[in-house]
Amino acid sequence: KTNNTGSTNNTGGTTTQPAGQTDTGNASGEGKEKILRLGNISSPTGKFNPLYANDDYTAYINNLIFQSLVTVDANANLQPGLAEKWEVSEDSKTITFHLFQNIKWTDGEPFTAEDVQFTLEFMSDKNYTGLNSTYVQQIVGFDEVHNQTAEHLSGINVIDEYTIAITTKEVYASFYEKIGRGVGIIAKHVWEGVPLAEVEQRTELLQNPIGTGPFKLQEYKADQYTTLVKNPDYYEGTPKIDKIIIQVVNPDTAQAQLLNNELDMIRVESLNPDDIKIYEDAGFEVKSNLLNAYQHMVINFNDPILSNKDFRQAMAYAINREGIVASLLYGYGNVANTIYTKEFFAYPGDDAINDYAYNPEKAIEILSTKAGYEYKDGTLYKDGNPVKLTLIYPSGNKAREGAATVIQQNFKEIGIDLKLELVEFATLTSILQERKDDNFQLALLGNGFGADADVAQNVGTGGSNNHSQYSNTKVDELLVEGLTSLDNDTRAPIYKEIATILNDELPVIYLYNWERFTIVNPKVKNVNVTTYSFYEGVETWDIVE
Amino acid sequence: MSDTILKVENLVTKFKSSGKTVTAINGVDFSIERGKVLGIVGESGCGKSVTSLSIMGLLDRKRTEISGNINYQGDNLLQYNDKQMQKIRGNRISMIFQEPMTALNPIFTIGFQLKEVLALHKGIKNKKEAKQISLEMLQQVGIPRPEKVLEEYPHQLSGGMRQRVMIAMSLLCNPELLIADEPTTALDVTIQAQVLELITGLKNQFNMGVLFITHDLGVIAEMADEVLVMYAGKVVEQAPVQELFDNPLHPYTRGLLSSRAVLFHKGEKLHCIPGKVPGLTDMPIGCAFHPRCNSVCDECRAKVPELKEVSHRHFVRCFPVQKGDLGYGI
Amino acid sequence: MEYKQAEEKPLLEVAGLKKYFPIYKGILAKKTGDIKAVDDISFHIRKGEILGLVGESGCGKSTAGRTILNLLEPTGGKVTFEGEVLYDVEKKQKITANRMRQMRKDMQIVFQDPYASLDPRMNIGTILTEGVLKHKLYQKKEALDKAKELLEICGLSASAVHKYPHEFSGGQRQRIGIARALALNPKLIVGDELIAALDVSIQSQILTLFQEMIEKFSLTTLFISHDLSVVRYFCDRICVMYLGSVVEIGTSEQLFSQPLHPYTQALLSAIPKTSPKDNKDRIILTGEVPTAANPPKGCKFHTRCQYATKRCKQEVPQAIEAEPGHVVNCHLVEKRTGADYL
Amino acid sequence: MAEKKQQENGTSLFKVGMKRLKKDKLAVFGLTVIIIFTLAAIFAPFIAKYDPAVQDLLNTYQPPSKEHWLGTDELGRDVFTRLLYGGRVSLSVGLISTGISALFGVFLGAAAGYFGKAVDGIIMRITDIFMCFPFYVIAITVAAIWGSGIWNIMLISGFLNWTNICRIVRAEVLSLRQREYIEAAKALGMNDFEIILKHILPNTFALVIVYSTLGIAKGILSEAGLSYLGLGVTPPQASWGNMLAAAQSLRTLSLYWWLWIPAGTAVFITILSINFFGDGLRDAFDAKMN
Amino acid sequence: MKQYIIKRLLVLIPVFIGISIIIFALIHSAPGDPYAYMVESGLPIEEKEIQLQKIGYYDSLPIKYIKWVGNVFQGNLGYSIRYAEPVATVIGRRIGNTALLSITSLVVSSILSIFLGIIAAVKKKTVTDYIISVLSLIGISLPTFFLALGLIKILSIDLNVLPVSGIETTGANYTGWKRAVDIFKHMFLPFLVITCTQTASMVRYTRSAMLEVLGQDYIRTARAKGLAGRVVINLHAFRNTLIPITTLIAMSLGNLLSGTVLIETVFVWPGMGNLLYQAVSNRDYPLIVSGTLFLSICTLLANLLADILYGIIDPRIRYN
Ligand SMILES: Nc1ncnc2c1ncn2[C@@H]1O[C@H](COP(=O)(O)OP(=O)(O)OP(=O)(O)O)[C@@H](O)[C@H]1O
Ligand SMILES: Nc1ncnc2c1ncn2[C@@H]1O[C@H](COP(=O)(O)OP(=O)(O)OP(=O)(O)O)[C@@H](O)[C@H]1O
Ligand SMILES: [Mg+2]
Ligand SMILES: [Mg+2]
Repeated sequence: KTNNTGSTNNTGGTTTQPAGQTDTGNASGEGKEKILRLGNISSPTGKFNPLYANDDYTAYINNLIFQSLVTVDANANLQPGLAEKWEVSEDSKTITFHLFQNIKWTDGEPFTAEDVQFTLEFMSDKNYTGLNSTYVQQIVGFDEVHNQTAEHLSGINVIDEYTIAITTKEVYASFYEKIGRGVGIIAKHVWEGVPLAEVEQRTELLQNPIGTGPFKLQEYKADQYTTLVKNPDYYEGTPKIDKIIIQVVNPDTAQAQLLNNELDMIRVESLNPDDIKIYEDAGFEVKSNLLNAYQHMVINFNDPILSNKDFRQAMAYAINREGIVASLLYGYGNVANTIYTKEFFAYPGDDAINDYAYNPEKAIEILSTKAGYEYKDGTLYKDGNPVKLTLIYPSGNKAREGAATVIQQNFKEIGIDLKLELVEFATLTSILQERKDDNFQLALLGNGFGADADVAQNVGTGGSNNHSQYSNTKVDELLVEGLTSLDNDTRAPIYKEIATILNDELPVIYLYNWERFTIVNPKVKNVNVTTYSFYEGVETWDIVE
Repeated sequence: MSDTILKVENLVTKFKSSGKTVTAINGVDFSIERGKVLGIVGESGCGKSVTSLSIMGLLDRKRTEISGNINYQGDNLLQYNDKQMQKIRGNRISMIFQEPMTALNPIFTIGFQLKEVLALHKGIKNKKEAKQISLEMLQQVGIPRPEKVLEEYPHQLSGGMRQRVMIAMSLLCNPELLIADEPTTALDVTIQAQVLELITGLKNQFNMGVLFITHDLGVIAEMADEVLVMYAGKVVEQAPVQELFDNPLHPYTRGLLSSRAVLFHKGEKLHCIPGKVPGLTDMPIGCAFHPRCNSVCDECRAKVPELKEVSHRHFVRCFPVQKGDLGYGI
Repeated sequence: MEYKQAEEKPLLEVAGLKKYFPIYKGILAKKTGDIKAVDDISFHIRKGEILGLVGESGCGKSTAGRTILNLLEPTGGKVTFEGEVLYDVEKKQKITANRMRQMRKDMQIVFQDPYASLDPRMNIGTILTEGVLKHKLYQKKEALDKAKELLEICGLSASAVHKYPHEFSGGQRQRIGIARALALNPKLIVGDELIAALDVSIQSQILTLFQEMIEKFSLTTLFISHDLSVVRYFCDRICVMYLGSVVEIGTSEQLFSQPLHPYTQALLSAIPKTSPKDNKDRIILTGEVPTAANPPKGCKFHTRCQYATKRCKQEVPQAIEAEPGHVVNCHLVEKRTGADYL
Repeated sequence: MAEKKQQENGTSLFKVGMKRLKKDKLAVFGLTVIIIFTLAAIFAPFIAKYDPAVQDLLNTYQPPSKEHWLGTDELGRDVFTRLLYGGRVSLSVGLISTGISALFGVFLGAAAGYFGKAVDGIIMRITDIFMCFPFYVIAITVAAIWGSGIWNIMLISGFLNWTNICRIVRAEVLSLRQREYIEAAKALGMNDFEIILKHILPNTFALVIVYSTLGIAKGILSEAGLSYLGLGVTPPQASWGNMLAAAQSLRTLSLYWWLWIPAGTAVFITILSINFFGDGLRDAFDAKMN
Repeated sequence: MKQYIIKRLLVLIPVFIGISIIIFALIHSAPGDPYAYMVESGLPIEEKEIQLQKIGYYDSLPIKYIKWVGNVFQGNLGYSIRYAEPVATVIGRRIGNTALLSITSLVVSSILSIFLGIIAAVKKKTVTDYIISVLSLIGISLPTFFLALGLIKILSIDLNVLPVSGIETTGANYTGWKRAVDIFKHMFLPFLVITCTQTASMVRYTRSAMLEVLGQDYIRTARAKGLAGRVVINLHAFRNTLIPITTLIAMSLGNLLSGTVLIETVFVWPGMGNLLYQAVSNRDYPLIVSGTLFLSICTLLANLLADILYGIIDPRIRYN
């Protein structure tokens, strides 16, 4: 069931119940404070500014404190965020956001359009050292602000206190994803006076964030825990939970902590049926979401062997991806054959693509008939030389680590000697980013993306995540075309075509999509984790002992 | 005789190690009198130190087996338990050792190590009093600038000084008996002369008995009133010092006396005792000295001779001598 | 023992020999002074002569012996062996390392400690043939035969070549040490306290053996000992050291009949009696015993000398030949020469 | 008869030590275990029925059975097989890393001790520097930066652990240098090189062996520790360390005992045996007891 | 004494320089460039160049080193990339936790191992001695993380008497005495693991040190004075044994401060080991360099402390 409906309504979303003083907070509740304890495998960095945090663990906290203009629901449909509604101009280049009028920063200041303007201009500045400046590059006037020849983005028009219009240079298809959903709005009155170059050194400000979200930071202890308390003034209603403590746990022992009631909820990358049984026997709820992400094998296109498409297809046939999903993921996931997951609106449909079902014979056949290889006595030869390849893969993900050895064994079956090299994640990324011809041949990596279909960074020529250095003019053209509309209905066919091409060309070998688990103590109610948001409706979460 | 301080009878000391038992001393008898020096001579390993340590009860009880009788004031010291022995050690019977360089605890001051004895045996806890007594004692043993020495650590003193401190320590409680186990072996001749003089002087002053152990016949000649010659864990000859030097009877004693380097003359052959001292584990049958003896008879090879008085106060453990087979002696 | 006039050249000549060991202190290892182990000594040994070097522990006898053999780097002085200068520090003259190694064949040493002077991991055969093979005196097999021969001469069985040092007693080890030195057929042999570590009954064995060897191989010998009584009849001449310096040299007879230096006198009187009947007047030394690291100024012995004068505290006494061949370093002797002092 | 023979051939200190060692029951036990494990590792291909890397994704987490004596792991690989091959890796990591550190340690220690003065000063300062390095921190940094293959682990362990042997050898050489037999060798006309080679090094040998033995244990433990942090020998190559590390989750600890008990026991028994043996060696060859 | 310490400190300087050079070279010779992590990856090439230039990426290694040392001397250890805080602050926050854990363990294990070591030495070759020796061998033969996980399984999961990880119960907000108890509970497991391994290795040392002392002549002298066996051991023997042991303890302190990477990781103990492991995984180079340097200096100082203590306890050195 692909999901490309809705979400393009220009004035989306329903106005949720106004955040009156519905509850006098916990003052009445002489009873116990409702505390939710979450596990986080690594410590947040203390950069509680959404424009600077570039790791999951900090984002995990920032997402409770900061908000963006829009959000998406479980099906990637746009939903109001800070903006109540929005309209798109004729030429699709200008979007006008109408902000909720009753939102306050947690220090009591009102939230206004100026904060949005400030945030976007903040990101445009040359001295902004966060990683997201590309999000706002499309806004008119970006270059001037970036080079400090202009103070304000000319593409931004603050119409009134609660209305702001943003104009992009071209039609910017990723607008909602990047600007609407991707930018957490920060408070102008807090950051105004701070020279941009010094932001990352303003520990005091970074660690006492002022946001608009449902929770406020109370205490941050690096490498131990972060405590957040509810924001009673949250415009969508005072959260029912009084406090969230996100604590650093050792993934090896987190399970024990959950069962020992030292934690209420954890997010786990992989589980096996035995684990699930343990949890379920103990009465825990195990939720899973297919992530909008895929694991793949990066292929160095500068390598003479690997640049051959037949060879790549043969590799895809040779790898027992079904087996990987069944055994390493215990079935919690599916084989990936192109860049999008089956649930995504841009997925071209099973019929439109080749499923490269595990078939080593076929792989050998392709190699020997089409690609000019010779398969003899269990070894594959090219011009009389046995074929040898090296696969580097990062540590840290057990399933992926296992996949590497499966691939090694599968390659052996088609006569390829595959050498494995385990490296640390950071090492791998630095190798891939070097973009050299010969510093790697094959590499395993995961890649995730948000609710938008644009994959230019992944498969476009010179894209920052295009580690294979794949280049295809047709794909490049389609990628540009895909950006010219804000309407996913219009865009869908374009991206489907891209997906089909990728399925055939295999710039990377797509391996699998996987599910992420959330294990929840039954006393925590109303948890509804979606593919796009962990804290969906967090203000309604409750704890009932 | 009321002058007898200690009477040792048939002392046998055995060491047990990993199931085996070796006999280090095998039937030693002697007695020590007040104001007299009993010297024990013998080569390395013949059991001199073990004899003294057995008397002091300083051997590891678990690893040794001591039998016989060490008669002290009518009691057998071997029957004493640890507590009773502790009362006697360092108090009634004290001991000084061969190695003055290592016999003092390096991390305590001389003063502390002296005071400890006073507190222990005399109950003198008063610092001033203890210091006073210590000072006097140091002066007695001829230590220059004793006040300073009290504050010093052993490594700051020379060997001779340390040995004097040891002597001072052993005399603090006016012991009846001083056991000196090769007290001068590690010292230079000039220092040795000083120490020997000192011991003689103090012995006379305090009227102690002294058990003086050495392997140097010259020192014996100088110090002893009565001499015990030991060989392989047994006394082979016992006599007053003059008698021993004038009229040595046992072939071993004779050998020892005539092989002294002092007597070496250029161009002449020095007398030698051939062979070497047997180890505890390869003790010959019969007289332990017989393999090295030049007047050995059949009996010597078969039986262990008894220690017999062959002339007045002159005892010897040798068949040929006892039978008068040798051309000298008696 | 009569004193022979020096006609032929001495085999070994030692002039103004000095050996200081630097004292380093602190972690910076700053040199803060010297242990003057050997401080300006001179003597000579004629061919076939036995010179005794006596003195108390730590007075620098061993150091002198080693420095003469160039086993320790000299601090000063000159040593001539068979007319060839081994080194002359003042003239910055030094024999080459190669030549020195060649010459080692002719000058050997036997050490004090029989337990430490044999490499525990080598068997006796190897120990004895090592030097012979190094100097290519014999082939391997011959060398071993020669070693066995030597062992027998030294009173050990030939089968000992297969054994290891720990299987021998101290006396036997000392014999091996002597055999090792003799294996090279040297001209000069330094015996460093050969018997100090041995049992009384063994001492005489070793001493006898050593003397036999000296006669047999007609060796020139520097015999180091701390015991005056031992060297008395063993040596032709005796050299008495105190704290790194020579205080008196003379023939044994001269020294024993007319000791001139107060230290020699004290040393002689400290020898224990040989019999209880002996009646001796003891000179008991008093006073502080100085160390080589901090020797007293002037005459080094003055702190313990009962005759010490003001001059002794300030001025280093020069060598005075009191009678032919009898040299003494003492101010007192200078003042009242010869007989009237005695 | 036997006695006579012995007398003729003499008994070197080595033989004496061996004799003493033979009496030490724990040491003999240790040595036996080490030999058995080493043989098992060497002959792994003949003992094991499976290939250590071959996976059977349909048969993961199988408890021990007739086919799989110690069950299978998360990829269906035979645990017993991996244990044998893991022994190869772990033992060689221990051995080679110790070899490296012993080589460095002996060389530098001997040079420092024998030549003294400036050479000694410089070498000792370098030793100080290396002694101050926090082992695991440097090890993980290097492993992370340069990758963590088996060779890298050996090198890291080797380069960070030579200081101990260096200091011990230096101290020993310093005292050996004072021994009279060294001087005797000099007096015989031997040169420095011959003296070091024939007299000094052989006499440090026992000490080096003892400390190296204990170093092997340290090497194996370091590999296991680094594996726990994901920086040990890289899979699919099996080492005891990474087998243990793979089983670190509590789920594995409670549900799949065959994934960690055998590997854990293998490490434990090996280290224990090495320690027993090393201790025995030390007692048997200790210079003071000779 | 003062002079001695000053001298010792002076000698540390070349060692310190050596350490810093090696660490610096180590990090900077890493393949891939550490600076890549300091610069936004999505930037256009030219911008990146400018930024790289600015951080000093193009300086030669010696220049980089000199710049860095200059900063260090101004008390500026650098800025942690990951934590966006001065490295000194980050380290400052952790070192206390590490010190708490390691010093407590060290104190307890020292007392324990001295006690056991002395018993083993006094009862040499008895059953007691063998038991202690074998136990200590077992202790040093267990991989620490393994022991840690085993203890967690038994004490935290099966018996559920101790918390699994962390330093205090989050959210409980205990204060005063209660907080101390809470921290103690959390600390107990890591403390137990460190103490076990530390004791195991120290016992062997104490035992042999004690044995050596017991064989000395002055012990015999003490007994010859008539002192009771207890006094001989507790005063004369023990004081002398203390000399090598104190050195050992002080040196262990240096090791412990950094040697707990594994244990801190297992127990999520917010200390130096854990921090540096995180820093390494996140390639937080300024933090790695300064953290490692800091720990090395701690070790260096601990060794210095050992030397000084040695000098204080042992009069033979004191008066030299
Ligand atoms: N604790 C012990 N265990 C086993 N044997 C011992 C022990 N103490 C001494 N012996 C043995 O007892 C014998 C006598 O030793 P003792 O120390 O009495 O000799 P000594 O005559 O004092 O020799 P020295 O002149 O060398 O001091 C020696 O053979 C020695 O090996
Ligand atoms: N290698 C060395 N380093 C420093 N000092 C030394 C060294 N060798 C000897 N000394 C010192 O030199 C002085 C003379 O020592 P030497 O061994 O020559 O004396 P000795 O007369 O042979 O004494 P002994 O009778 O004890 O053998 C002593 O104070 C000693 O401490
Ligand atoms: Mg003795
Ligand atoms: Mg000497």
